[in-house]
Amino acid sequence: MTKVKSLADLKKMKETLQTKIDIREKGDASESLVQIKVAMATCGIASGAKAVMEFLMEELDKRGIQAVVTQTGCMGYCYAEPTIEVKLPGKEPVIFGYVDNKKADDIIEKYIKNGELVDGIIPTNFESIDNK
Amino acid sequence: MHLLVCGGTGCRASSSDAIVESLKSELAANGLENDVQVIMTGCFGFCEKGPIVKVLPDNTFYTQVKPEDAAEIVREHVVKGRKVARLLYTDPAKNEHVSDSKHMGFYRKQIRIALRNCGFINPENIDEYIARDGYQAIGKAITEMDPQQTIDIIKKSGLRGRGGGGFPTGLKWEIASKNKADQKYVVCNADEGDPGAFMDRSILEGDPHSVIEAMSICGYCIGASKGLVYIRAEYPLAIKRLKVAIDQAREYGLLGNNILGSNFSFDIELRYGAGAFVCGEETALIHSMEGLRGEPTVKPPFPAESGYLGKPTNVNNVETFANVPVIILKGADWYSSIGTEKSKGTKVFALAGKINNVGLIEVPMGITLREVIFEIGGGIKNGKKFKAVQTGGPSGGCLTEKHLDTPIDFDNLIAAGSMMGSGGMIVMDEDDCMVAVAKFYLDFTVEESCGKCSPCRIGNKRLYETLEKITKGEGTMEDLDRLRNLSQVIKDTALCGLGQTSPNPVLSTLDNFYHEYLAHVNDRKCPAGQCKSLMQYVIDPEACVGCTACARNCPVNAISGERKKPHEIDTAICIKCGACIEKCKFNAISIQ
Amino acid sequence: METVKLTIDNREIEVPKGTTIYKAAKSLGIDIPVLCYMDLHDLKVENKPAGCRICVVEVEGRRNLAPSCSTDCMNGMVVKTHTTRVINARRTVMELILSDHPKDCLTCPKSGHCELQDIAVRLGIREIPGQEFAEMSTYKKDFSPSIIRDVDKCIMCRRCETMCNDIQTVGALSAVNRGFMSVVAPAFEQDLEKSPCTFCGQCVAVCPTGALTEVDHTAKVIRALSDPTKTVLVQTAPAVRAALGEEFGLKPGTSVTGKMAAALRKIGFDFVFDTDFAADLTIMEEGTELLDRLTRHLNGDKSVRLPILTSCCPAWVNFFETNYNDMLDVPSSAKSPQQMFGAIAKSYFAEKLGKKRDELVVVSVMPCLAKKYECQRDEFKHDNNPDVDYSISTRELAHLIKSFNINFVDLADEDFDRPLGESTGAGVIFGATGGVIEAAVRTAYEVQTGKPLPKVDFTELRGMDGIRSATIDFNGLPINIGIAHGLGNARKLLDDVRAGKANYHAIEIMACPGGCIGGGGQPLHHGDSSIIKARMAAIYREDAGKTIRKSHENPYIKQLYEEFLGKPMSEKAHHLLHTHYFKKGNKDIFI
Amino acid sequence: MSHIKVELKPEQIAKIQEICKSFKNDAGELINVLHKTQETFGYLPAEVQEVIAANLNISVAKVYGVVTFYSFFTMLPKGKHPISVCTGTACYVRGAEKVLDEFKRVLNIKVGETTPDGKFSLSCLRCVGACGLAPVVLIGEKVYGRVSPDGVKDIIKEYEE
Repeated sequence: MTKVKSLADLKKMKETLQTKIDIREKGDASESLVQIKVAMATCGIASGAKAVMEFLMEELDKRGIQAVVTQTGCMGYCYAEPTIEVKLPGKEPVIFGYVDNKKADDIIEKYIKNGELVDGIIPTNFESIDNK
Repeated sequence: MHLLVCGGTGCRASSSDAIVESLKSELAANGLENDVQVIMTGCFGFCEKGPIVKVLPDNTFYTQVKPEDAAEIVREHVVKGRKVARLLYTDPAKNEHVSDSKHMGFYRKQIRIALRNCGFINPENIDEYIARDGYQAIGKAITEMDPQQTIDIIKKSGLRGRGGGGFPTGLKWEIASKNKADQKYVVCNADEGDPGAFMDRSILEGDPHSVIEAMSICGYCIGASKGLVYIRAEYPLAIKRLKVAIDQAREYGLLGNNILGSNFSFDIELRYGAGAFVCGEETALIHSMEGLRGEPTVKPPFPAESGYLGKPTNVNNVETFANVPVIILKGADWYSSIGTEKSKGTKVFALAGKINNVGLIEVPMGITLREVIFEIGGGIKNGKKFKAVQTGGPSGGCLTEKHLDTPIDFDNLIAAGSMMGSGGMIVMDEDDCMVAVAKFYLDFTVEESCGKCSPCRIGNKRLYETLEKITKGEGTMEDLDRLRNLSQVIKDTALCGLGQTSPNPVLSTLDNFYHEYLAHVNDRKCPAGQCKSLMQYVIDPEACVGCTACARNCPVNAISGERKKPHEIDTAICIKCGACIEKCKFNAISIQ
Repeated sequence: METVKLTIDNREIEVPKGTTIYKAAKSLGIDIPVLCYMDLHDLKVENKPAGCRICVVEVEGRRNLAPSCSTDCMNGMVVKTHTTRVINARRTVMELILSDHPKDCLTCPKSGHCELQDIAVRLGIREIPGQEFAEMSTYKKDFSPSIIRDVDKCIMCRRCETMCNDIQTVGALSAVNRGFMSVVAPAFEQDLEKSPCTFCGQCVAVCPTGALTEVDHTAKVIRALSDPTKTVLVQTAPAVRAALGEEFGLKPGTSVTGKMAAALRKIGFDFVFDTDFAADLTIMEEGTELLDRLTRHLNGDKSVRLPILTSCCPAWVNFFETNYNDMLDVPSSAKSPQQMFGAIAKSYFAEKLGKKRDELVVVSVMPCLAKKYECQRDEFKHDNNPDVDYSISTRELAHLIKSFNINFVDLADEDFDRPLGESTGAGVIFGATGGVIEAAVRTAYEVQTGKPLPKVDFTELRGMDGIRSATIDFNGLPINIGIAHGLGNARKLLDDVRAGKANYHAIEIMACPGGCIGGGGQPLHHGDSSIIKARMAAIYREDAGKTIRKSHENPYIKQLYEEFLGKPMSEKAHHLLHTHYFKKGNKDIFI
Repeated sequence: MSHIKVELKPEQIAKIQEICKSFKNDAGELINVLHKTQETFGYLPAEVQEVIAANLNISVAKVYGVVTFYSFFTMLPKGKHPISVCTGTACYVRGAEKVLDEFKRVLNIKVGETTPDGKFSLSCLRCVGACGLAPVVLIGEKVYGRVSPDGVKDIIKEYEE
């Protein structure tokens, strides 16, 4: 390992290293971050949930959105796989169905960035959003 | 996904090493070894519920995990994303699972500054420390500030020594910086000897780099190029992690010559304690580092003038140092916004005793004992009644009900007859005899007195003997007067901090629990039922069914009786061990 | 000089910065009691562990009481030395110390001279509360040939530790154990005899209590005196006469040679002789040895080791046998005066009396405790009969005089018996540091040069500096002399010699600070070095008052050589007056 | 401090010399030397202290003074299975004293002693930091948590072949 030669070096190094423990920083501050859960049971994976999850992680990072993407088991909406749950800070979680990469892109741009609702919200949860 | 496993001494004692291994092999069995990291961290603090496994990013906090639970965690949580409910913490008040530690009563009121990285990073990996802004404080100090400016930040932050005395840290550094010498030393006191306090060990085990960084900051401020950590030999894990950390820091050029391209050089060596509580006193510590008996000497001269090898030396304890890098980075104003007027920041306490949540906590100064004991600590074990809380270890005192709403800080604790000490906090319930508690602490002091000055060497022995006399039911009212006078004289005349505070447990119990002393002396009774000499085990013939369980379990065969007929205890033989009471299913045996 | 102003007991005082409260108070006539504190000013040693806490005082604004012995005066300080708080604390601490101290004062060898007793009296301690259930720290008693350690009486003042380590660098004693059981002891709490102890007795000399005392032989002496089959001879060392008077209330520095001789005769010694005679004899032998070695050295004999070291001091002999046993051929082989006296008494004088050696009992009165050990050494015995039977200290002689109902102060002066009681001024000055070498120079000069000395007093060899050196002109031949007193100083000098850094021809070493006048068997000076200086002055006064001041002019010495020994270093002299040294300790096998 | 007599073999002396040398025979390193030596020999008998003193050029009395000051150093060999009962405050209030009494009773030795067969030695220590498991007992490196007097016999049984 190279020696750290200056404060600037150190700061640069920090930037690189930070991603390694990002997941923990975010977990610790989960309340203030966007939390996305991807249903990754057999049904989800079969419908391409894994690709969606990778897309989400990559894109969120690219677009500078601090978010925690985790996998979860079957949410019980197998008919609408892949399903994801998005929880914005201070709001109730919303579940989206039939998420592919394009839909995921929509969700990021519209819901996550601006709070606008997009198609495909699974209704049971819609109410909870309404109540708010 | 990251799985953090507590690698503190307490959790390791409950085989957290094996948990790490099991988790790793389970992950490998599921082909996930590259996707999921298992990291052993420092102490999470919640020792009562250890071993702890934390799953990130969803911040799930598993308690009392056994190696055999690893399979389920991997299978259910990691693979399927389902939390393993039976391993979650149960809120005793609401009787429901809490998965995120932030919502647990134990953590809710904590602010973790000194412990900021404990249970968060892998202490054996410098990269993780750097990722958490590690070594930026020393970088900032040496590239952007001169020593006095750095000292000014510490002064302004209001940080006071966490080792017991509460001396302002910045002022201490300033004095050492002003004494001119060809060589100066920075010493980290890691000889934590207070029985029941283990925060320093936890910090060294969980975040050794923060101490290393702070020591070099101190070196920069006072003009020292050498640091020494005086650490208890009984802390093998902390020693190991510290050594690893020092090696890594050297490798990165964060210790050694010309740190970060500056002309500041600093390196650290370890010195081992060998089991002497008095070596927590700084002059004794210095003598011990010089290869001598750890006997304190009169101050002045203070170590800042003449310390290790006669050179100006600055001694701070581990927790004090752990606060320093954050203060430099976040600023004095940020730090001084936490805490009370004269005690800034947070304090780590080792919460133990008859309390539900034993563990290590870090709370802002000014929090009340009630919040600590009943909210963080989760109240008294087994629903018993709170009687006292002992703070400050053998140097502190026993506080009672009436002190529960006192905001905790250096000055309030002293005013209440106790002290902050290193931060031990032992909770006692109605079953604890306060005379016996005072005796317990004096037993410790007698054993740990260095023997140099007569009040401590002989006086504490006499205090102990008098307390013993009282717990045997042979005390007199003169003994109580004598206890008080002797205690005051010892406080007034002993050479060092150990002796000057050793009578505190006696004085505070005399002040707050005088009625218990009176009961022992006048009624020959121990109200808490703890003093053996004042108890008799008696079998109620009405309740005894003659099951013989007690007789079979009596280690000294003091119980006799025919089968199915009431038994009897021969009090002359009985050693009052209590085995019979535990075995009796009919509540027929009582203590009188 | 920077000064500070303060108030002590409502009196203002200005003292140099760095003055302790204790000393400032003393200059005001306020006598704060001290126990562990000891100031050996001339040795530049201050023992102030601040451990006893008897000397505490109240300082306004300070949380606790301050130990006055080790707290420096500060500007504006307000000190009170006798408030209720101070007096209560002082008394309570004293009660504590006494609660862990045996109560056998009446039979304690230190009774009457005990500093602990003095303070107990002064503070008016009348009872020790809680004594009935107070545990005492007890230890094994240790009886060595010279010193008795009864450390149940140790109060951890650490004075002995300071003397043994810092001054003498003997390293026999250290604080051991911790807490209530801590005490000063040799390694492994073994007996002193198994330690590197030299029996110099400096620990005994400073012990404030009865923890360290000498082995008392007075009873044996009394028994010998009452045995009609024995002829009892006594010899008294030079330093004894300069200090004995102190035990009878005379001013330090009062020479009591005549009274002492009278007292010894009253006690019933058959012959009252003087070790000074043997000191003159020592000069004859040692001086000759010096000249012999010197001449051979100057003639290019490489087998000769220089410098020659004096060997009169038995503690010093023990010290080099332990610490410099690679250099055992360096010290003079001459026996000490005590042993020379014994050897001559039990041969030459016994012949004169027509008695067998076991019919004689030789008693020595010495300022020294190591002499007790020395006279028991096997090489100083003949058929198990020692040349010197009993060695008693100056303090023991005082006890003896008192128990024989002798009013010492009023005694008329008497003289020693002949022949072994005649001495010169050279013999007398053996008692002070530098004296042996001065005496040797007086003789060696005249023997070597064949000329009379231009002046007898070599003031350049005198004084209290720990290490001194001087070059004496032996008629064109410069002789380099080194002097050390105190074993720590001896060590420094010897280390230089061992390293080849020192260029001395002769070195005098005395184990005790000041020489024999400061010996471990002398009346206790409690660290007051003005007493040692007064004794030194008395020694030189006595020398100046003598008509004969050079050993080789002592007529009885001449007679001894003529009648019995032949000449110095003769075979007979070698047999009777010289010895050899042994390796002690096992240090060398490990390094 | 009670102690036993041993005779050192030349290679043992050499080992101690080596340890001293690794600390530059510096008297200031005495405590480190003692640690290292005790780690090697298990205890510090008088003869070992003598060698250390000679090599560091300090008096044996000083070495002994240091050895007896620090509770970590011992002049007696420990048992094959050293038992340490934590008597820190947290353990004390959760009943460590009773556990200790039971060990003393069952093994029939006092604190600081070793059973005649050399199998067990008993000592107290102050806080291993496993206060959550109080009362705690260590046997060798193994930690036993939440020990009750009842459980003492079973624990000892584990070590009896």
